[in-house]
Order: sequence, then structure tokens, then C-alpha cells
Amino acid sequence: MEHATYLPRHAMQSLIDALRDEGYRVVGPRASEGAILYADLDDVAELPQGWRGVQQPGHYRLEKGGGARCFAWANGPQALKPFLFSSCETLWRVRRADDGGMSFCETMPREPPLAVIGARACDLAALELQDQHFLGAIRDPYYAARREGLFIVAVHCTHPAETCFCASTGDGPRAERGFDLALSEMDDGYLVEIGSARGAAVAARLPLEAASTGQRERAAVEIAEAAARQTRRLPPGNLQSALFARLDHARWQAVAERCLSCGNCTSVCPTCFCHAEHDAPSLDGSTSEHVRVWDSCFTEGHSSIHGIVIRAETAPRYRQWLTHKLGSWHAQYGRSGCVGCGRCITWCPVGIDLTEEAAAICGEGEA
Amino acid sequence: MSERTVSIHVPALTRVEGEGALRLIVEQGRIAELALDIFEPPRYFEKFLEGRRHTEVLDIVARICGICPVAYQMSAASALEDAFGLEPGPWVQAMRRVFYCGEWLQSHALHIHLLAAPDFLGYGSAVAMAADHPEVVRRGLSLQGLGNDLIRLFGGRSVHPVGACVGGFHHAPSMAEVEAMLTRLREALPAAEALIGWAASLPLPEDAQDFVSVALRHPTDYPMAVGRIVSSQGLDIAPADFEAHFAEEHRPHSTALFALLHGEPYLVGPLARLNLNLDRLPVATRALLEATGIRFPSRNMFHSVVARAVEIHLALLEAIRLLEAYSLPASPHVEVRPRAGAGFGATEAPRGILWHRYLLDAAGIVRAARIVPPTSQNQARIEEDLRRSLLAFGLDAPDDALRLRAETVIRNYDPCISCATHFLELDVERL
Amino acid sequence: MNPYLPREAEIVERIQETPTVFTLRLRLADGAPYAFAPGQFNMLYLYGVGEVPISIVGDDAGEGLLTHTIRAVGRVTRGLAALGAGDRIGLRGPFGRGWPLTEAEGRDVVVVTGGLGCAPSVSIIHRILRRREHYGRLTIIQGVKHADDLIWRAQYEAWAKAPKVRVLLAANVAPPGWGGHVGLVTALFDRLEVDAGLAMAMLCGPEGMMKAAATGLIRQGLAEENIFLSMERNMQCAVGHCGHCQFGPRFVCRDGPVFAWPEVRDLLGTRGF
Amino acid sequence: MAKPSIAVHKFSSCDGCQLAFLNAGEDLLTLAGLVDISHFLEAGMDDEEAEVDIAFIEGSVSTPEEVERIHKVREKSRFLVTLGACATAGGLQALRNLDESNEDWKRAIYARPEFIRTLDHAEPIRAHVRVDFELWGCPVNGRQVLAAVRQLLFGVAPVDTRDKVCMECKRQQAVCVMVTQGMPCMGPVTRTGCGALCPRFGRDCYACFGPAENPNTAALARRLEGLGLPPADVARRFLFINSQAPAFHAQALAHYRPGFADE
Ligand SMILES: Cc1cc2nc3c(=O)[nH]c(=O)nc-3n(C[C@H](O)[C@H](O)[C@H](O)COP(=O)(O)OP(=O)(O)OC[C@H]3O[C@@H](n4cnc5c(N)ncnc54)[C@H](O)[C@@H]3O)c2cc1C
Ligand code: SF4
Ligand code: SF4
Ligand code: SF4
Repeated sequence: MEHATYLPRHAMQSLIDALRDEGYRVVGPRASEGAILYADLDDVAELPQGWRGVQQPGHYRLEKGGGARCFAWANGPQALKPFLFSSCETLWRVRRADDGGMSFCETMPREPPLAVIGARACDLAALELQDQHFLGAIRDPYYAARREGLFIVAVHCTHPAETCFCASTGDGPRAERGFDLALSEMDDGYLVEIGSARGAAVAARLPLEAASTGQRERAAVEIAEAAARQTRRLPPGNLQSALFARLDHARWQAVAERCLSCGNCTSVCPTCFCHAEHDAPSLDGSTSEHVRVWDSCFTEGHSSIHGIVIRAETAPRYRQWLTHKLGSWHAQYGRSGCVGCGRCITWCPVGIDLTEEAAAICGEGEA
Repeated sequence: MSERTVSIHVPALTRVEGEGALRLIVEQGRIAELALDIFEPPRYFEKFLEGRRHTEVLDIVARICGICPVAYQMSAASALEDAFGLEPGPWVQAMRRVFYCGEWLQSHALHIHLLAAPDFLGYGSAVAMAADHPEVVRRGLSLQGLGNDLIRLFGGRSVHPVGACVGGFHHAPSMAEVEAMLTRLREALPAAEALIGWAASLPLPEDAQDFVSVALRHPTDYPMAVGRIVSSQGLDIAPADFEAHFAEEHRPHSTALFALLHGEPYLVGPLARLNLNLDRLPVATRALLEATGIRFPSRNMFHSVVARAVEIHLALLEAIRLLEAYSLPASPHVEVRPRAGAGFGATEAPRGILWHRYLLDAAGIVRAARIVPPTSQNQARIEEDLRRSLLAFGLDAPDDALRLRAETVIRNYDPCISCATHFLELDVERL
Repeated sequence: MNPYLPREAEIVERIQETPTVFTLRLRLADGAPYAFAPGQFNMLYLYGVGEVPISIVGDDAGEGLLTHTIRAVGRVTRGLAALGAGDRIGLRGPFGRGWPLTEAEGRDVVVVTGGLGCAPSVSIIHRILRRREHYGRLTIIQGVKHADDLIWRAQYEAWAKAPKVRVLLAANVAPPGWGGHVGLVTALFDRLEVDAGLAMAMLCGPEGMMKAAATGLIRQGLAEENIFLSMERNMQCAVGHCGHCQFGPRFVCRDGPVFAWPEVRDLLGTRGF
Repeated sequence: MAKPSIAVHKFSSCDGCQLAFLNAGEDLLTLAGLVDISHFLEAGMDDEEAEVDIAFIEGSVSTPEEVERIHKVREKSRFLVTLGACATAGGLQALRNLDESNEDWKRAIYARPEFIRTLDHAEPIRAHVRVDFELWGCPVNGRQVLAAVRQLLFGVAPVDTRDKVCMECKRQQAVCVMVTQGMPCMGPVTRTGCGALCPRFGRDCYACFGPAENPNTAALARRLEGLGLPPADVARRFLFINSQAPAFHAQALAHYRPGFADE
């Protein structure tokens, strides 16, 4: 390739500036509150330079490891999900007149288009799944409105956590598609790949230099090494029939003894989509807002129908999560609902590991 | 003077915090019996504190009183830090003062507008008063709301806030949150300025009395979270010496204690604070006070309502001053290393001095605790005041008028009966 | 169009069916055309309180009114029960997949309902009776726990008088004088007079009853793929987004609520699904 | 149509929950326009005998007088709502139930213990009369209180939110303090309602909203031990503001020795 693809580290600010010039609100990763969190990004200096993440089941620590790199960590609790599928949003508002007449009014998000810097391959794979879910036969207009403007700058993952297993699900660590721009971080700068016309337009505004073959090879090696370093994996293939054949497996009860039924796994999972709706009327009763919030198959409300809770105990709730995530997703969306990001393992307060549970239930190699 | 016999019993006082009753019997034109009965059941807080970790103390003591939880947390924090020999540093001290300003603001605004004003304007409740004086009630509600939000900035919620800890705070508000708060504080200043004149213009009874004022005193500032205990009679002691001068007495009609200074009743709270700290008022507040024409130190107990208005203004100015200098700290708290020993803390709750003492073991577990809240300190003074006020008012006044005057006198102290009664165990320590 | 946004509907008539069951007849305020298939449902919105999925009983041809029969069980339905003619509610729909009434043309149809399962099935009966000549024999089998639970008795009697219609009633508990069978509905299957190879069955009611009925009908020679049933799960969005109604891989709101027996056979009755 | 009437009654408590009304700001005036407030001492209304549509009860029952009074209140109230941890689960003062210590403490404290009329236990309202709806929290969340009022005015039951704090913690996009700092957070067994305040303020939840539905207290206790908490500290976590809530009480007893003694 002849054209320039290398963005020196000192010129990284130009990426933020170019995106802002194009009218985007730019967010990127920052080290705050003990984790990598997305927040508005004005200045490259706000990137988590030198920070490393340590992740284990139920354990996350940021450490200042030094070095020039800003993306030398795997991921934080958030994927792209919160940006598109909001954890709490008003869907519509209704006003009731004195004669009892009601007027309904949708409350569409009115946010400037968003550019996210730092998305990982697993996040993009999850996004593709959420797109299928929310933009399928029936479009969710709220998700769609945000999705339309979304600009993604992916960063290939070179520092997987101990909890990561995207290589085994086939979703990473290299971001293959679904981005506008993708970066490979090197010590002194970034290799830039273009994934869309919008990406090309932004790239055209960057002071790119020619990349050497050595740089390109080095980047590829780092990604390959990242894949090789992953130790966790899911049993291969489609687990749907294996899981549904083992609905009585003793392991469901065993994991329920440990599981808090707290829903952290589903909340951090970038593909989980369950939500609940409720009304929030004003005290005087003249208006009401219809609000949706993230829900989880680990709550009681998820499965209650007048007086009966179909999944009252933890074992059937955990079973619902796993049979759905690794099983029913295949029927619903043509693939497993797990993209190997490991978040549910890290952010589970008691460190339950779905790869371990799936292996125990399906039996390795049986699927 | 008539020779009739009057028996007034108000079984449940309204517009005070907690449950109290008033009993007044006049025989042959003389007061035969007069008592502010406090019958709230004790909740044994000092006992619960025993065996708990120092990290739990702030969350426990907050529950003594829903109206002034910040005061309990601040007195406890300073006593525990005293025990551990810990100096939390200027950022924490400044932000504690801001946190405390929030509580003064909400508590005083609530008292002036919702609890006391109906007495002076002739209504049974603020809700009834709102029909004729909506602007007064709204001003009260909005200042109170601002105070609550200031507490929330540091504590997450205004009742039993969660943000404070021994050594400082768990969390520092962001610059953006502080900026937004500053804007609101500045916007509230005109209302607070007007409030001082308004309070002074209320038809307050004229009733000069002799009493001893006791308050904290700080080398430079109006006292809040730090200071020595001083009195209008020259007392000047460190909080650790409190027990050498103040003693409590248990009277049969009440389940609360009467604290006495050298055997005599005394006053704590806004009027006592103002009487003793006029020279510590910000210039602007002082000017507004002088413009009212009321001379301080004042011997009219009803000037407490003016003192509260003055302290609202002061709290706003102080919060603005301190937040204007706000910066994000490296850490919002200093590290705590427990050690065995005793610690004392006294701070100015909205209602007056709140004194704590803890004895801790080396692991930082509380072995003994003692807490003296403002209302039990004012209790003897309230009864003394009632007696004098009613005599001055005239015992031959109609029952309803007598009753109302008695209630007005009591409410003027903003007594917090919930606080007062949770310390009956104090009795024990001296048994 | 925003699938989440309700429209306004006015209650034109309210009928108390039993102490806890009532029927609302609704007119859409915007007057826009509204077409539905029997078995589909609407989300009814009670102002300031919330939405609930309720089957569409009928549209009372010509009048342009929508009929819903509702049992007052919880927050929203009890609140709806307190409304009367002239009151407004919100409505969105129709949602889901209804009964296979086109496929059933020319065949015998067996409708088996239990408890209050009758609401979704009434629309089947209405449709068949209105186009009577398009269908074969219609057998209506209704089971209730207690004889007193039977609502619309007069309606059953009227249906029984229609051409080629049989009504069989069963109650687990019944006082003397109850005209129907005492015991389980499945016991009535022996009396079926249908062309078993082609007949279609449509079931509605408690899941245990539907499972027993399907098994019984298969034993009578009905083909598994000709047995359909209507399912109920918690529903928030009704458009397959909220995830609550999942039944294994199916979204009840979108893939159902009417399913062919083979689609749900394996999971039906499994605790926790 | 007559306005619905409400009453606010205080039992053994700190007065903090009734502030949900007094701190409501403009909503307080709106409320006063919607209902008649018959009894609410702190706000100035004192008609204890009035029949009301909704009675809010703050505080636990801890004296013989309170037992009598709660029965009277129940008789006069159509719908009775408990307001906060004291009324719903006994509150912090129910810690005295722990070692049956009431009598000892009373004797230790009072010169004339026979004059102090308290029950041995501080008990939730539910222990004495039927309760129609319970609002948890120490203090209750003012917005939840007003939402309950609104639903009752609409003629429907209020919504009972029983999810775990963790759900709300993640909705708020707070960072888990257990996972990132090893703090002994009670969120996984505690009911939502506060808006995940503690984790949002960088500290561990202390369960002031009581147990959530389906709380796996045993698993959390094991996790707390894993974080290095000795048994007395595990017991302290469960024996705090809602010590009498059965789910917490039962778990605590597995770790508790009188006086929080170490093993
Ligand atoms: C496809 C379908 C069709 C239905 N048709 C009818 C009908 O024609 N007539 C009738 O009386 N009932 C019908 N139901 C059941 C009806 O939806 C519930 O009785 C109703 O949702 C209960 O709501 P509630 O607020 O009164 O009860 P609560 O128990 O207070 O429920 C609270 C919330 O839980 C959810 N919920 C509770 N029960 C159910 C349930 N069974 N299904 C789905 N969500 C539930 C709702 O979101 C509800 O708002 C149908 C249900 C489904 C799924
Ligand atoms: S299931 Fe777990 S590992 Fe898989 S995508 Fe969700 S959070 Fe990530
Ligand atoms: S698996 Fe872990 S995160 Fe998920 S519900 Fe159970 S305890 Fe919570
Ligand atoms: S911080 Fe506490 S409440 Fe939040 S997710 Fe972690 S364990 Fe749950």
C-alpha cells in the first residue's frame, strides 16, 4: 500500500479535533474511579496513558504500568451498549387533559452524533448483534436514532485480560469489520485502517505518514500474540442442543449456591438486551413519562405473570442466562450471544465464570 | 390576678421534631406544675455503638436524628479523629464546613418558615399559611431545598447522608457539580438577604430575660465544625473538658436529661452563637443585621428566629466562599490508623453544641460512647423560660392564649426531641 | 412509526361479566383503520400506571369497535376495571401471530379452552361463525375448575345452536344440575366427532391443561402440527425487544402468542421456562 | 368529591422519614392541594382520631403505649403504609433485640428502671397490625414515597421494587467497589430504592434498604470472608439497620458471637 496510514503519537490530538470538526461529540477511555470508563474527550492527555488493567474473576484493578501507550488494557465495564441502548430513558410522555383526553408524545433522543474512540473487536461483534436485535423486523427508533450517527474508532486489542476469550468465539482480538477507523497502537503512534466512507473522510484530515512494512508486521504480530495469550475458551460450536439437553444437570443448582442473582453479568454483557418499562407520573397527575430501564433475567420481575414467578429461584435464572446466551441466541440471531469479552466474569462479584460453567454442563468436546 | 385553676395539657406538641407534651397547672394564680414532658422511647444508641467499628460510627449516629444527621456525623468524625490523633487537612476541613452549611441552611429554613412562622403570623401550619403567604412558604421551601442539595453534593442524600467518613469524605464532587451549585447559591443570596429583614419585622414578643449563652468559638470564623466551648460568663474550655463543667440531671417527668453548667440552666443554639460570635460574622451579614435595628447580643429569646435568618445568610456566604476556592483533591480523605484511646468532639449543630466522646480499643472498635445533644442542654432553659414567659404573659389570659404562648416559647428553641431522648443512658454514667 | 407509542382509545361500553371479569369495547380516537387477526393482542395502557397485553376478542364487524375481556388480577387490570364508558386509555397493537384460521378453512376445528383462556379463543369462534361455510365441524370444549367460573353461559348455549357446532363443557367441581361433564376436559376427547387426520385444534388456557389436551388430542389421532396453542409470558414491549417473554428461543409476543405444538412441545411444562 | 385524606404518624424513630414530605419542596404544596392532611405533628396537624384514606407510619413499636396506638391508627386507616426501616423492619434500634439485652441495658441505664416502659424488642409495624404496603429505606427515598402516593391516588397499588442495588448500580454506570476495591458491598443482597448511592459515592452499600428478593446472603457472606472479613465483621454487615429482616438475621447468626466478640 502506498498511501499514508501512520499517525504519530504526537498527532493523535488531530483525530479528536477532526472528529469534533465533523460535528461529533467525542468520547474515549479514561482511567477514573478505578476502571477504564468512557467519558468526553477533549484532549489526548485525558487518555489512560500508561495504565494497565488486571482482570480476574470478580476482580478488576488498574495499575500504572508506565509506557507511552494509551490502550494497553483490555476493556472496562462498559462496551458500546450504554451509548445506544440507554440504561434508563423515557420513551414517551403523555399529558392528560381535564376531560380525560390523552396526548402521547414520543421523546426521541436529541443528541449530537457520537464518535467513540477505543472500541474493541468484541465490542464491535456485540454491536452487530445488538443491531440485529434492535434494528431487525421491528426497528427500535431510539436505538436507531443513536446508531445512525455513531462513528467508531476501533483499537485492535494487544493486551487481553486473563478473563478474555474472544479468540475462542472468533470475535477478536483483531477488529475485522464494523468500524469507521481502526487503530493499531505502537509505542510511538498508530497504524490507521479505514472501514467506511465516513472513516475515509476523517482520515483525510489527519497528518498521516507512510507506514513501514516493519510497523505493519509488528502490529500484526502483537495482535496474534494477544490471541495466543488468551487461556480461557468456550466449548466450541453451537451449544444450543447440548445445553437444552441438560436442563436437569446438577451443575445448575451448584452454581446457584454461589450466584447472587445480582444481574451484574447481564448488565455488563454487551449483547444483553432485556429491559423493563414503567410509568413515572407527575405528582399532580397531569403528565406521565413511560420509562425503560435495563432489566435482567436474574430479577424476579423478568419472569413474573400475575402472581406466578416462573423463575423464582436462582438456578432457573442462571440456567435462563446461560441457555439463552450460549444456546437460544443461535436460533434467534444465528450465532452465540457471547463475544468473549469476559466482562461477566470480571464483574461478577463472586467471580462466576461462564466458560467454566458451560464446560461443566456441556462436557468438553461433547457439543 | 384571678384565683382560677387552669389545667392545660398538650398531649402532642406540633411543629417540633419528635414527641413531646406540655403540662401546665395553675392553682391560685400560681404555677403549680409546669413541664415539657419528653416521652419518646429511648433507642439506646450509645449501647449500639459499643462493639462497632469506627468505620460504622458515622452511619450509626446519623440515625439519632433525621433533622441534623450531618451534625452527628461531624461531631463523631472530629471525636474519632481526636482519638486517633488524625488531622484531616485543609481540604477536608473546608468541605466539612460547606457540608455543614447545607444542614444549617435546610434546618433553619425549615424551622423559620414551616415550624415557627405560623406562630407569628397566626396559622396552625405552614400548609394553612401557604394560602395567604405563598411567597413566604415558597422562599422557605426553596432555601431548605438548596440546603438539602448542598448536603447531597457531599453526602448523596440529605437525610443520613452517605458521603462522610472518618478522615474526610468518600467522594469529592466534580468541578462541574460544584460550579452548578455555586450558581444556585449565588442566586439564593437576595432571598437570604431579604429574610433577615423579614424575620426582624415579624411581630415577635418583647421579653428580655437573663440567661447564659454557650457556644463554640473559633479563632477566625463563625463557629461550625471546630472551636472551643465558651460562655457569656467567661467560660473558655476545650471540648475534652466539657464533663468538668457541664453535668446532667434526670427529672422524673421527663425521659430526657437536663444539662446544667455549674448547676445552672444555659442556652445553646443560634441566639447563643450569635450573641457570642458577632465579631465573626462576615461584613455583609453584619451589615444586614445592623440594618434591622435590633441590638445584639440580645436578651430576647424570640430573637432566635432572627439569629437563624442571619445564620442562613452566613451559611450561603461561607459555602460560596469555600466552593469558589474548590479544587479536586488527590484524595478526599486521609488514611485512618486506629489506636486505643479517648476522643472528644464538639460541633455546632443547627440547634447548638453537640458533644461526643468515644473510647476505642487498638483495633478501632468503640468500647464506650457518650453523646450530649443540644436539646437536652436547652431543656432546663426551656422550662425556666416557660415559667417566666407565662408569668410575664399573665396567667389570667384565656387557656387557648396561654397554651399558644407556651407552645410558641417551646417552638422558639426548635427543640429536637428525637435527639434529646436517645441519651437517657447518659444518666447511667454518673450513677 | 414508533412501535412503542400508544394511541388513544375511548371506552364506549363496559360490561361486567363476573365479579372479576369485565369487557371493554373501545373506539380508537384517531379513527385510523385497524385490522387484526384472531389470536393477536393489544397493549392496553392505563394512564400513569402501565401497560398490559390483552387479547383481542373481536372487532364486532361494522361498528369499528375493539372488544377486550379482562380479568382484574393486579395493578393495571384492577385499575382498568375501575374505568367506565367515556374514559380513555392508551392502546397499541395488534401484535403477534394469531390463529391459523386461513389454514383451517375446509377442516374441522376443535377449540379447547380452560379457565379464563376463553378470551383469545372467542375470536376464533366469532370468525368461524361469521364465515361458517368455509369451515367444517366446530367443536368447542370448555373446562373450568368450578362450574361457577363459567362465564358467557348464554353465549355457549347460543353457539351450540349454530349449524355444525357442538359445545362440550367440563367442570372439576360442579353442583347438581350442571349440564356438562364433571372432571377434566381431556375426558371429553373420546366424544370428539372430527376428521382426525385433517382437524385442527386450538388450545388456550393454563399450560398444564394445554399440555394434557394436546397429548390427548394426539392420542385421538390429530396431527401434532395441526395443534395450536396460545401462550402467556411477561411482556413489556410486545415487539420482541424487551426479552421478558422468551420461551426458550421463542419470543412469545412476536413469534406467538399462538404456536404450533411442535414449536413449544419440548419446553412446555419445564419448570423455569 | 371530597379530597382523600392522609395522616403521618410517628413511632420510635429519628424523624428522618417524615422529612420525605417536609423536604419535598414545591411537591409539598402540590400534595397539600391533592389531599387533606389530618394528622402530621411536625407539620402542625394533630387530629389523631380522624379517619383517613392513607396512613403513613414512621418508626418501630417499642413501648406498650405504642402497641395501643398502632392498633388505633390501624382502625382509623383504610390503607396503611410503613415509612422506612424502623416501621418496616424495626430499624437500627432493633439491635437491642439481638442479645435480649433490653432489660440489661435498661437496668444499666436507669436508676428507676421500673419507670421506663419499653418493650423488650423494637418491632416492625407488621408485628402488630396488618400493613398494606411497605416502603423500605433508612431513610425512605422521597421520590418513592410521593410515587406511592400518586399510585394510590390513581386508585392502584404502588409498585414494589425488590431488585438488587447492583441492578441500579449498573444502570447508573457506577463502578463496582467490590470488584475494583474489594469493599464489602451489601448491594448484591439489598433492595434498590436509593439509586445506588453508596457505590456512586465510592463506598460499599450498607443495606439500609433491607433485603432484596431472592437474596443469596450465604454466598455474599462467603465472598465477604474471601475479602478478608473476620466473622464478627461479616455479622456486623448483616446486623445493622435492618438486623431484624429475617434474611439478614438468619445469615448473621452464623457469624455472630455476643457483643461482636472475635473468635
Ligand atoms: C398475549 C397475552 C394475552 C393476554 N390476554 C389476556 C386477556 O385477554 N384477558 C386477560 O384478562 N388477561 C390477558 N392476559 C394476561 C394479562 O396480561 C395479565 O393479567 C396482566 O398483565 C396483569 O397485569 P396487572 O398489572 O394487572 O398485574 P400485576 O400482577 O400487578 O402485574 C404487574 C406487571 O407484570 C406484568 N404481567 C403480569 N402478568 C402478566 C401476564 N400474564 N402476561 C404478561 N405480563 C404480565 C405486566 O407488565 C404487569 O403490568 C394476556 C397475557 C398475554 C401475554
Ligand atoms: S457473556 Fe460475558 S463474556 Fe460473553 S459477551 Fe457477555 S459479558 Fe462478555
Ligand atoms: S453470575 Fe455473578 S454477576 Fe451474574 S447474577 Fe450471578 S453473581 Fe451476579
Ligand atoms: S458496587 Fe455493590 S451494588 Fe454496585 S455492582 Fe458492585 S456489588 Fe453491586
